[in-house]
Amino acid sequence: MENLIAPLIAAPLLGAAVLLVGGRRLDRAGHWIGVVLSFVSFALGLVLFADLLGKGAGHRTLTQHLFSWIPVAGFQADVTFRLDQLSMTFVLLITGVGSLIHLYSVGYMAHDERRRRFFGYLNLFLAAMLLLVLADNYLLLYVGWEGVGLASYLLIGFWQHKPSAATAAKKAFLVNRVGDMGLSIAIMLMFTTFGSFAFGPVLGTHEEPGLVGDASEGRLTAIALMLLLAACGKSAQVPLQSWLGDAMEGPTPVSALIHAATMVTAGVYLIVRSGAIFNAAPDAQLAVTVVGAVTLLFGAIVGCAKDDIKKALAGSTMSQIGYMVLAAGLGPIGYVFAIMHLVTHGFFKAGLFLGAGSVMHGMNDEVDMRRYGGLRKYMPVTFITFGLGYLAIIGFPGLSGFFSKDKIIEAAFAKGGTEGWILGGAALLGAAITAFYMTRVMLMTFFGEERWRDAPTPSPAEPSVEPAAETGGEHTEPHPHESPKVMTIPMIVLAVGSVFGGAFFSIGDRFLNWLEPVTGHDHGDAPLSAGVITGATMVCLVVGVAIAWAQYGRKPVPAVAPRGSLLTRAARRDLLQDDFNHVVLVRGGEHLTRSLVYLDHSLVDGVVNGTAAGFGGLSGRLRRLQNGFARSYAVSMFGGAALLVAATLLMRAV
Amino acid sequence: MNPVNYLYLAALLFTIGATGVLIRRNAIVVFMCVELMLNACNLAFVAFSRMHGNLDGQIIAFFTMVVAAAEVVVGLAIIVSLFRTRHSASVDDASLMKL
Amino acid sequence: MSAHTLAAYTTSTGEAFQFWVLGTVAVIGALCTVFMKKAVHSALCLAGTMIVLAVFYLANGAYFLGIVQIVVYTGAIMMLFLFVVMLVGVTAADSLKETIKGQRWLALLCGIGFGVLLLAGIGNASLKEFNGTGRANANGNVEGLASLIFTKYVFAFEITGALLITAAVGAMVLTHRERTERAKTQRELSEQRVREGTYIPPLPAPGVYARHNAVDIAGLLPDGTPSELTVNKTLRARGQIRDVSTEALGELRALEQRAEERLERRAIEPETFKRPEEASK
Amino acid sequence: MSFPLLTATAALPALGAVATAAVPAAQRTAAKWLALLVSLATLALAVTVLVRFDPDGERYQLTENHAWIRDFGVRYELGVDGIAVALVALTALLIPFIILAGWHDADPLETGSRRWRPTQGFFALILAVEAMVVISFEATDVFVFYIFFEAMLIPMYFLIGGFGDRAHAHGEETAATQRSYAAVKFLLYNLAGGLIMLAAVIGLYVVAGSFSLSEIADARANGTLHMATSTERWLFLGFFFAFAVKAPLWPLHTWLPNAMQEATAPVAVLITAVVDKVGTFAMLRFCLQLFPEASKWATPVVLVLAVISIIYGALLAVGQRDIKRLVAYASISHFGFIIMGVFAMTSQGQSGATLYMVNHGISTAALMLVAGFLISRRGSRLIADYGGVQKVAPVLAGTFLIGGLATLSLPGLAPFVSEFLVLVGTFTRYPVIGIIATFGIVLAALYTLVLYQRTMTGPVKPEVSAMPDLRAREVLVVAPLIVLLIFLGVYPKPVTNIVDPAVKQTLSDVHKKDPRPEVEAAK
Repeated sequence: MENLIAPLIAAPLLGAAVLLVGGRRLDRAGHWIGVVLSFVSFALGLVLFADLLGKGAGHRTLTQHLFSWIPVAGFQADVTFRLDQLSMTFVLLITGVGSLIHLYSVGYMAHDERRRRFFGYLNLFLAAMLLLVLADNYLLLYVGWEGVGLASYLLIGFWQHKPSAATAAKKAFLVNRVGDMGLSIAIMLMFTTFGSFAFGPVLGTHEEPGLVGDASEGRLTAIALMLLLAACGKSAQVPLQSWLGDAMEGPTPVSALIHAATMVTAGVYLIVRSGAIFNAAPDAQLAVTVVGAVTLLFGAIVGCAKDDIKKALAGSTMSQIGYMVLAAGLGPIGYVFAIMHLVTHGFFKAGLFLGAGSVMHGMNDEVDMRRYGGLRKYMPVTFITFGLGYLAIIGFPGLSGFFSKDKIIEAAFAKGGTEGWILGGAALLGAAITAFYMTRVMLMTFFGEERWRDAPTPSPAEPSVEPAAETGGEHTEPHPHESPKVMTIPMIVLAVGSVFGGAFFSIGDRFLNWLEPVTGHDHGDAPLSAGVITGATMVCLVVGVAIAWAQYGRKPVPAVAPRGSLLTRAARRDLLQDDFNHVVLVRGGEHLTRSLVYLDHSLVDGVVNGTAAGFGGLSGRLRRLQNGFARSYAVSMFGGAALLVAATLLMRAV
Repeated sequence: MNPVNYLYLAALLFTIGATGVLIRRNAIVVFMCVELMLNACNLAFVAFSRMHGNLDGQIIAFFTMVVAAAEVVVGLAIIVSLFRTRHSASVDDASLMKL
Repeated sequence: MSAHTLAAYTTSTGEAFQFWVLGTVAVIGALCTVFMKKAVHSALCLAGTMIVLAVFYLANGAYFLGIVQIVVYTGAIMMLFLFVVMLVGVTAADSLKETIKGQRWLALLCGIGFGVLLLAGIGNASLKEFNGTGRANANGNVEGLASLIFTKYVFAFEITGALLITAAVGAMVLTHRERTERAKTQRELSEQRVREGTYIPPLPAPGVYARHNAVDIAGLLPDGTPSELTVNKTLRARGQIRDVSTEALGELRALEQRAEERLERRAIEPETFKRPEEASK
Repeated sequence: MSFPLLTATAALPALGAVATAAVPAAQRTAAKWLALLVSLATLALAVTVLVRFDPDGERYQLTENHAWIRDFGVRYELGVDGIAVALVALTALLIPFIILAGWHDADPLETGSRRWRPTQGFFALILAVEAMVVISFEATDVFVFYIFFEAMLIPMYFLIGGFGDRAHAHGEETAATQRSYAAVKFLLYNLAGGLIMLAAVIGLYVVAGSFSLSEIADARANGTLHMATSTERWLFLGFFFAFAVKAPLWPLHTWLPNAMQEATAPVAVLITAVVDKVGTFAMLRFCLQLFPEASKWATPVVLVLAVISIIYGALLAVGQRDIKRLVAYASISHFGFIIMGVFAMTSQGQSGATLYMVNHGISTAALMLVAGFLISRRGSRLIADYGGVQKVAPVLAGTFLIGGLATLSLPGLAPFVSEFLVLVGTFTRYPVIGIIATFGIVLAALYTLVLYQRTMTGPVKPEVSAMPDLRAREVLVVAPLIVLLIFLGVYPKPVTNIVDPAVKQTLSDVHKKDPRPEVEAAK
């Protein structure tokens, strides 16, 4: 049965290879190849899932050893796959949501002449992401880790003819590279500490502990912090979050799949997977929670200020992942809920993005929400699915977001102590803000008067992302319409998921029991009862919605963004953190390199050329002595003779 | 008087001759100075032969004269032909090999 | 002075006197050789020095060498020099002013340094033992030399002969100019002259239109200017031309004035034809 | 005695060079084909060597040993260990691609420019270089090695100085002057190194009384030959300097950018992928084997220099405006990694370094050759002159991207394996240096992606709008390299198997053991 793991990865990989190498002759059928192959791997995932369910809770781990990858002396890296409950969860999420989004893309990218390549990249991403979650050791995971980075680079920059897209792609890759640095250092540390970096030996299983126990806490903290750095890069956590907003330059399905549902959650996976290490390094855990909490608020605030619908959603993604990281930082109390929120978030956030894509599809690729409004009667399906996703994410009781997020807030309080209160408070506040900005998005898009009627041209401030906007200045009056079936069906499915997912998981602690063997779990002692917390959450939610309604529901929304308060303006610019990067890193780096280039030319090379010039000049001087007059030669001869005599006399004297 | 004085004289003449070689431009005069140097040497040789009481020194001086004669003959011939071609007997003009 | 007295460590006062007098002469001669402006004078000074040296040879008991010095050197070689000076030197009256920068100072420096060194060397050389040529010259200096030359140095001697022959032949080869093309006929020469625009008629004799008819006085042209053509080339080269044309010109001008006053007519401009020497230059 | 396989591997290209040069001027194409066939035949020979070589056998295999100059005890002594075999194979593998890529580089200009040397010379010189490189990999006699190590410079000099890019940004004249400047710089730099090495070689002979690597190494090992510490250090420095110039190591690197910038892309590949490897290889073989103590003594300094090279090269690559210069500085950074691996004195480090030599050869070849194709199309080396190429020539852009990704050592491509091994190997013994070097990863991504973005993406520049995509010949050049990159990235075992035993030997020469994991050490 474990032999099915490799095909699981191989299928999309094959697709990528075929589509990218195949050339133009595949242009017509290419996208369907991609879709089929992703569904194939989804099917394989389901089969394996069934197989796992058939086993006892303790033995739900399949490993498949393919071949020895890098065998050098003590350094043994194998290509081995490990399928346990955790990775199984991810496999289903990835392949499931992935397949849906493949399907959606067929419609969305219908008019792009490079659609074949797009699906090639998507398949490549699937393969890499599966490799990431199925790897049995950190080095192999690293391969997948960078693989998804590459795929995201290619997809963000898919419309390469746009400088903004190319830049965004580059930025994403670079920021991720910083994270990858953390990961590779972590691996090196593991190797020097444990002499291995495979999950089995290092982390151990729930019955027999791994090598982690033997290592010093300081060393473990170092490893954990490096892993956290990696997670920050991939999951767009502060301080490495800056790339996610720009990543919205990519086509919307990409934003849905990679930058909302799957890839950005890889960081959470890494932390949860390395739980054993984090459990042994409380300081690192604290750092994780802090990062999570900060990002949670950061993303939420940014989300409030953006008028670009995708960027607003990106902000929300950031903050939702903040929730997950926060939960993961709480240790065994939170691991399960982190993953659970990850899955539910995968549903509703993907749904929301697809909805946004569908809206843009119908709106001439307009992304500025101030140019939307009153769309609910033009695109009902989109409205409904998007609405359900909205309710889910703000944690409307009964929907999936409610369950998962509520659990996380409880867990945060349950951490105990002042930090418990702080974290819990942050989480609550985050819930309120979430409610606010999501409502804002909802209202600005689907309610209010139709601001697109008198929209002259796409505002230069928010350049629209999609390719049709490339057709220059002339702007046709948008006539909103519902998207084709191939796009709406995935949205519907995801909506269903986001409605019932949470309930399905939580009732009877299904998800908890499923994951517990891998991640371990313990109920922290919350200072407040679950009921109180839930109530508080509800209150926050209502407050948030109310404020949003007061601002965007009652009053008409101005078609041009008002100047706004200082905070708003800062938030529009990602809280100035990009400007910081620009000034410090980019400018500084440019100056550094420029001065270095100058130094290399003038100093290092100058020494060499200087020596050469010196010799040239010297020989020029010496040449003067040869003036061609026999008599001056005679003088030198005579002088020489005199010297000889002197020498002989001296010799005699001494 | 100490006959070593002959040697001093020889040295003096030799030096004078050498200096002459260096400062005169006229090839013929240069030649004369060379002859002067040779003669100085001869004087030294003769004085030596007297000191050592054998005639070898004189023999050497004799050979020197012969060689000097040959040298003068050839040298002057060279000067003449040089003068014919370049209408000048200045050693400074014979600098064709200068870059 | 006899051979026995020479054996003594110190020499006779007579020789001392002779040395100091003639030595001074020799040095002066050498210095003149170097510093005389004209090659001929240098040659003569050198000849003097050589004769002095010949005397010293004799004084040192090298009778044969002394004679040879006089005969060969001063007699043959120096005369050879003089011939060459005649062939060449007339135009080669070179100035003593130096053309190469710093050459003279360097030369003097080296010279003095070298001299001082030599003298010092001789000074502290231990030349105490001093056995004269008495025994060596016991049976005649010439015989002594001969016995050495034809025994010990015979090869060198033979080779010297070869050297001399070679030198003679070499000198001939160098100096003898092979005529490559046939000699020009009178006609061709005259035609060439015309073509080159050199002075065509025969050269005027010196002293024409002059107060004197001496060789070294240039004749005057109708306008009273002296014509160098009339003086021997060599004299010209040596610059040994006496010029009397100035007063002659003065008189001429006075005469012309008087002529004008009497005839009331303007002076005829002396027509200036192309000066031959200018043309030849 | 058996068939002298190693000699044949070197002799074949040498003869080929002579033959190619002898082809009459009229038959250009014939000369090209001849050169290509010879290089392929050499590849075949190299493969036989690879097959005949037994990783677990003797240290030096297929040895040949004949007296040469008896008076100095110079012996014509050849033999290969795992490292040498790998590099010989690499060389033999790359040359055909280089020849194929340079197919038209030496054709006479239509514009009757006299500066263009005849085709025969170009290919003959390339083969000559191959011969010399191969034999200097095989030589186990210091003197023989030295001779070819130096002789290599002559053909390289002519290759750099004689053949530049066809279309140059500013004028054939300036191009020629810059070329000759680069060539002379290359020659002088390497000669300087070589002379110092010569002194050291002589010194070694004086001390050891032999040139034979194995003899001296054995004598060192069993203590019959004892060197005074200072002597050993001086000799080590003499050798190391030459190799550091060749490698090149900061601050002796400045000849490389000029040379690679002015030479045609295939020649640039020849420099950085083949010739420079001799330097790093020689560090591993001669410095460490002959002077173990001195090597350990010098390790800290060398490591620092290596790290400087890594960061410095990467930073300068970021600052370049010229595509080829950029690649050159990237190579400097990579050589920093290799040297770091060699002197980390761990089996991961040194295996990684050896692997790195092979991978860097392939990846640079891929990137540089594609860059050459690009440059030959537009006739400019300046990054600023390009833009949006991806739109008009997708295949070219794709291969260029893959080459770039290899350069930034993306996991899944060959360079990643070696780079990570080097890093790990260094980290286990020198954590700080390892961490600093890791920054190189980020910088590598920076310069590669900036290059790709500026040239390939963005709006299409009018000058490149008519640019043709890769031709069949060019695809034939690049495709195998890319396949190789992917294969070695996924399954590097064939190489590591060959290399490891040799590395173990080298480690035992310097009396070093891998540090044990802390957990075990604690127990």
